[in-house]
Amino acid sequence: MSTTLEQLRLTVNGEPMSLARGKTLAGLLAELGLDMRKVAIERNREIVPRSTYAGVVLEDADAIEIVHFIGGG
Amino acid sequence: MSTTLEQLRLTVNGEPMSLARGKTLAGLLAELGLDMRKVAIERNREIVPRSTYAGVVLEDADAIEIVHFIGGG
Amino acid sequence: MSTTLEQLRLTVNGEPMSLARGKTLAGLLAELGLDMRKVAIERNREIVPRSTYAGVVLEDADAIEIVHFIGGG
Amino acid sequence: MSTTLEQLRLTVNGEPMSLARGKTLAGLLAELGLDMRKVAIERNREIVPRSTYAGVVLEDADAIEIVHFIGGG
Amino acid sequence: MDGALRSDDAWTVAGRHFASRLIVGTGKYKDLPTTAAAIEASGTEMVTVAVRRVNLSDRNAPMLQDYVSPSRYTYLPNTAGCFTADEAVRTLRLAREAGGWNLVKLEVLGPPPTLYPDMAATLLAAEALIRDGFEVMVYCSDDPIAAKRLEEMGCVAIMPLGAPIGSGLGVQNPLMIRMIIENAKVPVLVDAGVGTAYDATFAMELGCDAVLVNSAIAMANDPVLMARAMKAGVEAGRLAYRAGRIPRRDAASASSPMTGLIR
Amino acid sequence: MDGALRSDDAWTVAGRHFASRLIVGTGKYKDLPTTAAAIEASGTEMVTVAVRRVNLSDRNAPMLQDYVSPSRYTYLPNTAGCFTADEAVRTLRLAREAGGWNLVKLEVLGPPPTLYPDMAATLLAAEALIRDGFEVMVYCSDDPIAAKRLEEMGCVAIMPLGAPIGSGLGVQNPLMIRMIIENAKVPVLVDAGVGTAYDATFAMELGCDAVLVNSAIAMANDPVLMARAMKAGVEAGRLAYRAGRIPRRDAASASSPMTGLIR
Amino acid sequence: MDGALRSDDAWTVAGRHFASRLIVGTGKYKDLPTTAAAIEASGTEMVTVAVRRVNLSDRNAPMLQDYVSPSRYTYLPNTAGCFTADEAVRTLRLAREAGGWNLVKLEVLGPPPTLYPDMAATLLAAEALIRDGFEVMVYCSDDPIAAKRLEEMGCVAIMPLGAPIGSGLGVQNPLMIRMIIENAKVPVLVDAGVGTAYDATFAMELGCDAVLVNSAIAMANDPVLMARAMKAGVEAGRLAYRAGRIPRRDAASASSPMTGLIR
Amino acid sequence: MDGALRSDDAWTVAGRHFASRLIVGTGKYKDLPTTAAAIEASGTEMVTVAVRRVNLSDRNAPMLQDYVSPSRYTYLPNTAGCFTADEAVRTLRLAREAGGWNLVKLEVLGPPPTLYPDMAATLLAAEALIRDGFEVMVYCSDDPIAAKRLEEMGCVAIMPLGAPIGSGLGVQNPLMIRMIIENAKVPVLVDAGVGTAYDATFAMELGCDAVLVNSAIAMANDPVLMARAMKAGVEAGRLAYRAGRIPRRDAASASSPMTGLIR
Repeated sequence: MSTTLEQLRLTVNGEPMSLARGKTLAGLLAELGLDMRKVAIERNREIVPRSTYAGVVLEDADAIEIVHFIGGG
Repeated sequence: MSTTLEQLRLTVNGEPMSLARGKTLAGLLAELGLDMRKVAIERNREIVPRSTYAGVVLEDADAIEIVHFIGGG
Repeated sequence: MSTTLEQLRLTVNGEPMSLARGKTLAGLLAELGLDMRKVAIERNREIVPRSTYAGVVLEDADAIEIVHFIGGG
Repeated sequence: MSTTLEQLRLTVNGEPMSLARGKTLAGLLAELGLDMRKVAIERNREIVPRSTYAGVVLEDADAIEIVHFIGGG
Repeated sequence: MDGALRSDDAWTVAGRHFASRLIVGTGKYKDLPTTAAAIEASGTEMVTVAVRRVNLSDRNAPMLQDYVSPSRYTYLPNTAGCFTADEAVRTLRLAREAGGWNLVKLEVLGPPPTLYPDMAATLLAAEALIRDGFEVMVYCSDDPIAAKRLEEMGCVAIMPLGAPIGSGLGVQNPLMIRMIIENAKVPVLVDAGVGTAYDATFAMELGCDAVLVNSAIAMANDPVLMARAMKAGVEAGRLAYRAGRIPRRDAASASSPMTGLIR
Repeated sequence: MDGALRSDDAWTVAGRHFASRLIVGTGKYKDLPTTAAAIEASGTEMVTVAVRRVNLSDRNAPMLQDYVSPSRYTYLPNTAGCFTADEAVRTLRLAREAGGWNLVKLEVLGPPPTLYPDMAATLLAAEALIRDGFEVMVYCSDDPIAAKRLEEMGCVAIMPLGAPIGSGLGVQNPLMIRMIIENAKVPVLVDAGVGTAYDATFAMELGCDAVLVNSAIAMANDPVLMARAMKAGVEAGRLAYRAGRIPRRDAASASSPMTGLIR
Repeated sequence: MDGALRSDDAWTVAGRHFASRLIVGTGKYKDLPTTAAAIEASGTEMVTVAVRRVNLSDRNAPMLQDYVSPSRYTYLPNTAGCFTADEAVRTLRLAREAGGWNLVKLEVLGPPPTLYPDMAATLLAAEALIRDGFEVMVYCSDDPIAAKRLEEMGCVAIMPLGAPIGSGLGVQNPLMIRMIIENAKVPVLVDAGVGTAYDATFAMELGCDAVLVNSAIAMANDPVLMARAMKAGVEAGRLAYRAGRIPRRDAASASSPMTGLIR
Repeated sequence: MDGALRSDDAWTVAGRHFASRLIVGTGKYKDLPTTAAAIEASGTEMVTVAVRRVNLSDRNAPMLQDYVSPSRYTYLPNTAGCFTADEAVRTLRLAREAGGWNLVKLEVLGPPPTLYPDMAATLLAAEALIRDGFEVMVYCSDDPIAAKRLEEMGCVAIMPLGAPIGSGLGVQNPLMIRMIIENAKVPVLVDAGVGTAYDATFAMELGCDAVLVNSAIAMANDPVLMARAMKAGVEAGRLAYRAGRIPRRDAASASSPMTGLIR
């Protein structure tokens, strides 16, 4: 997507992404269309408690991992 | 049991036995206290149909086999 | 091979064959180039002792089996 | 064995032993009737090269291990 | 699961249909109540029985029928103790009169310590019994040629031994059992040798139509629990046979995807 | 039988009670509906799951939870794909946040073709996970000394491989599995190698507390039938273990009495 | 070792003594020179041979005798291809005339895929051959009762199959082979099924008097090396049988003393 | 055959060449003369020995060297009785001084009843011994990853157990032994568990470079005969491995041609 100076650059699941400044984790999940009850999130290698998603504002260069459960043995 | 000339001598399941003359297979089973629905009888190596027990009069030297089902593999 | 009235017809190992009359088993082996010490012969289902090959004169319709040992388990 | 002030006290293969002062490892082996070519010796946890047995004088409180090869899997 | 099996996976011998693929022998139990409880727990519908003289010296001795109802379970009379065709025919004629049917188990055993089926005598007895109108389920060796001959002469089920009777060793020669199965048009049952549940599961996975078990249940520390184990084991083996197992491989393959890992 | 098992034979790991002794992996199925159907048929109460990145390019992809409800089945997150203690801890912290519990399966695999457990790395990772508050069920080799060490450091279940993952070869070294069981105070499960129902029955008869199966169900021709087979096979093995099998004997013993024969 | 064996451990069949306990079949080799080299390497003293029509269309074809001397090796003519007593007698009468002796191998095979011995036909043929003066070494199933019958009718050696001919599966049912051995007064040989050296070693450790091998040598990548392997394997098995192996134990016992350790 | 083997099939460990692929342990014999006779009969060139305190209370006790000459047989000192790296290094330094070489066998055993190798301690001790200049032949579990690690750290031979020491059970997990062999660049020997000749033959056919045997010979009824059996068994297995066995098939194939039959 095109980006502007106002946007912040971060990485989500290894992919570079640009977002409007001020966006929270909850907002990111909403934008990605993900159900927060089915995922877990790591921000810069730190677990982010689900209860805090709405309060966590993303910053430049954040490395976000969004994971869920899949079939495994 | 003591025997008299009036009695007939036969073998039941390999054991010698004396009975009053005129006794039928049905009578023998009754005397032995056996339920005719649970046994099968051979008289002198011939199968005796259950339906005929009441009519079959025992004779001297009859060899009777009375069998039933027991546990087996 | 072409045959004449003078020849006799017989079967050797299931194959029809014509030979000059008067030929013996020894002669047949010689003609076939077979070493008599390495074979056994049946003539009309009867074993022919090796020692008698020279004396056995072949006749019309003889059924000859010439066998030897081969590899087997 | 009875001991005197002149004697030194040491341990050989875990057993206390008293010897005349000045005795060498070679002397100890001789006294024990052991063939030096068939053993190895540790003195206070240090290997003693076989070539030096004649020169090594035993001292008080030495802990000597004399080992050899035995049957093993 | 029974319901399911009943509806979707019955087997048939001599025109009779059975949901349970476990046949249970009634010998060797410590008493008749235990026999009854174990057979109940096994879920079986067919039990083997022997034919013997009534004991005249103890006429009030309880009888098998009082504990294992012939109206509930198909009695399969055997020829245990018979060593000739005549004895087998004579014994089973009595059984037929006592029980009223002609589905029977032929077994002609050799001497200890093997009690191995005497196949020469078995072939003769099978012929005589079939001539006499019996439907013969035949205990036999794991010889595929003899098995075929028994089938061709009209036996309604082939029952090769897995191992010597009562040995508890399980199927000793699975290849031969499988070859008998592949070559048979009538039901094939493993009879004799099953020692525990997985022997039954294993036999069923070879493709047997059913398994016959006696000693392994009767002589177990807890016959009722073992009867339940055999019921489940036979069902497991049958289901696995139908499901089609994965091939054996000498190398590993991961169960979880190796993609999408966090970095 | 479930009812019975539930009441009379549950097992316990980390304080949780389970009636089913079959744990099922959720990997390798052809699709999620099949996964759901097989797990339903297996009667399991615990399933293993992997933790992976959400696929951002296909946000509407169906999710495992939509088919296998975490509220109905205990999710057992594994560390598949982790090769160090750090990776394992990081992955399972995410799992804990996603799932809300700390019962986990640790597996640190070596390279193909064996994918054999890397025991040195496994010991380190187990220590780190326990320190971090996880309750660790650990996949390991059939080494009785390493198994004891894992138990002593606090693992809540020992899960030796029966054979290489996905090989379907069944328990290759029953003696070692039995020695691990005899020496353990925590549950012992056979994990990896089960290929068909009788492998599961066999493992349970060795005395395992439970069995973990994935490929054998997921890759069977009919996963749902095989799931039923595994359910029955595990029950059969457990029941037989409790029942106490007859000893193996190299000689036969007759099933029918040799007395009372007609003459 | 031969010297040793020759002097201290020969075996005897029909009055003939042999130091080597390996009988080798001469079929299936890629050519006669290989046949000769393998038989030489095997150390055998007896070889099986078949009787067939001379090929009249190729009269100069090399003959077995030119490569495997009947004066050096005892020829054991077989009845391969015979399916009746008549055929067997007729074939072996020819063999007797060709070879001049009457020690023979009777085999009456059933159809593929098992080629299992047809025991009914085998019993009839054995009777006819013995009546005709032959000394019969008989190929048979692993049925201990049939084996005893063959011995009682006068067969000089009993040769049960280990597994189907050419299968290379080794002895499939060691218990039955052992029971045949324990019950026999004539030599018992495992014939058919040996696939490699340890199969032969295993058979000999069961107590067989000798082993007959053909396909495993003839079809090996290197028949001569495999012939040497079989020679050694048979010797190993015989020696171990005589030596008396240690019992199998489910626990360990140290090989080195635990006393006298340094401290 | 020795001559042949010597010339065409030696193996090498730590730069030393050996024609015999059998290593024999010297423990557990009833006396030293029997030890000497069995080792002589085994044809071995390398024997394992333990290091222990001289018995001061019986100074004239015969010594192993007087019966098994170190000049004729390569002594392989072991670390039996050592449970730490320090003990192993200390013991083998003494062995090096006593024997004058540095080829050694490392074994660190766990407690009874398994006496299973303690792999964690073994890895530490191997490292210490290699640092100290020893050439280490290492007794280990059948863990292919640990085996590779031991090789990478410089062990000159990997010696996985076939089964618990002295159990006589033979190779319990052939798949793992084979995977270790396929993955190794140094010699792999089966150590521990061999119970009789065919166990040795079997191990060699898996592709082992050699086999180490102690109890099976020392505790046999006749140790000298069993030593000969092991010699032949190891040769048989090696030859068969080189010869390339026929594949296992589940169907039969005739050994004699079916053409040329008389009619």
